[in-house]
Amino acid sequence: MRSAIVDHVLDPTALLAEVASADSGASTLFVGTVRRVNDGREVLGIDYSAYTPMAESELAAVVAEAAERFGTAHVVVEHRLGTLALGEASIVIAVSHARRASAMGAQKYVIEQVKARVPIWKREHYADGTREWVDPTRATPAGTPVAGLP
Amino acid sequence: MRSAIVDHVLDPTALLAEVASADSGASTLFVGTVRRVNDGREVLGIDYSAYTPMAESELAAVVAEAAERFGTAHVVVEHRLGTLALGEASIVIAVSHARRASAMGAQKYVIEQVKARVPIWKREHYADGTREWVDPTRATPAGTPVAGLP
Amino acid sequence: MAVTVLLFASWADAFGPRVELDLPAGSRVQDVLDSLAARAAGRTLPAPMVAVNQRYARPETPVAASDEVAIIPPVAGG
Amino acid sequence: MAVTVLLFASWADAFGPRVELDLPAGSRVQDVLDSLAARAAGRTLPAPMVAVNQRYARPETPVAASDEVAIIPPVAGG
Repeated sequence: MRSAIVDHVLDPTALLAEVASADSGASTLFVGTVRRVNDGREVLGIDYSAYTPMAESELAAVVAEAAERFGTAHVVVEHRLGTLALGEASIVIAVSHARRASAMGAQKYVIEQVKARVPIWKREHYADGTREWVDPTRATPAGTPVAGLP
Repeated sequence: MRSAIVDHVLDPTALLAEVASADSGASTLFVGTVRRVNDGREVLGIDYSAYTPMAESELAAVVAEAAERFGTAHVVVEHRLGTLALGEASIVIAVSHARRASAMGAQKYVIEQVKARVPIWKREHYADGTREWVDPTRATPAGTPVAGLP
Repeated sequence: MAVTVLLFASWADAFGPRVELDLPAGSRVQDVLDSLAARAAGRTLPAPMVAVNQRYARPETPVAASDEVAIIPPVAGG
Repeated sequence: MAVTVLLFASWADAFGPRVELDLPAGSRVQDVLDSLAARAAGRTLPAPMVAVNQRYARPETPVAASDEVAIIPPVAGG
């Protein structure tokens, strides 16, 4: 297993090859990409930033947990930082396992945990020229802050 | 969306590129491969065969259902026939969707339906020199036929 | 009537890839299976599905001489 | 004691990437948050988590001068 926070273009094919094994019957790849529309606003690109040393240790912990829970050492994740254009990949998760259900389960575990706890942030650039930090905990439309300081 | 039954080596990277879209936030790839051990027996390779015209129409139906149920046109599947060596890919499923849960759901739907109803068969070649048709409906160990003619 | 039946996998090993059955007019899918069972001579084969014209059919589905009937043993794709 | 606090995303926009707080000995994570709130001057910012030495901490976790304390606004990786 392996995880990394990187600042270069991700290579899904290389990660898929990295988890390949003759003992695996299923390999899965998850690629998160910058999409054109979020919350109804047109997105031009995203800046990803991180609390890098903690992001690295949390991501490594997530991968180790997935490997333990689903019973495979073949789990590799890379998350990219920096400014990404439309369609570019921010995260690639590759898993292989003897059984497909476990490969898919490990993949889902990794992406859900990354989104819940790895300290990475994204600031979207909108077509109207504004930029905004994405807050997944905010249910209201973007641009309407609702949570005050504690 | 697209599906095909083919007799050449599959190219997961090409299928991943085929579903890429700036409107998708998540792309998933599922690759089924020949694994070394099945039911405790050492496998050297697998022959895949099909009732080809019906396999093509069932596979197309599965893809159309996944596209409809999960709301994305970006679903591509290829299944390979012929003799495959250890580690070679028998099926590749690529999906992209605005939302990751739907991409993963469509992927799971396709593989489960393929395994349930697309008329493709596999005969495993074992290290002991025997060959046997795989029967997923048989709960008992390989080599012990239990179902008689109707 | 003569009905052509396509067979696959273990069923093709047992009967060949193609069998001509002579069935009474008005026969159904179950009659196709019964006719093959009569030829099985003690062999054990996994219970199949049957497709008529490349669609899964039920035991009561009628079969005509012009139909493409296929014996589908348990599938194992993916 | 002087405690160095790292900030990120919207909190870094508001306070800068690094703030030195002067806190009484025996302070806890909640005291760090209260101290920052006192400086916020009416700004609205999303409620954060806090990490101490790169691990998520609770409001009652003690903070020492040598600790690396970080304000973690809602994460949005993936």
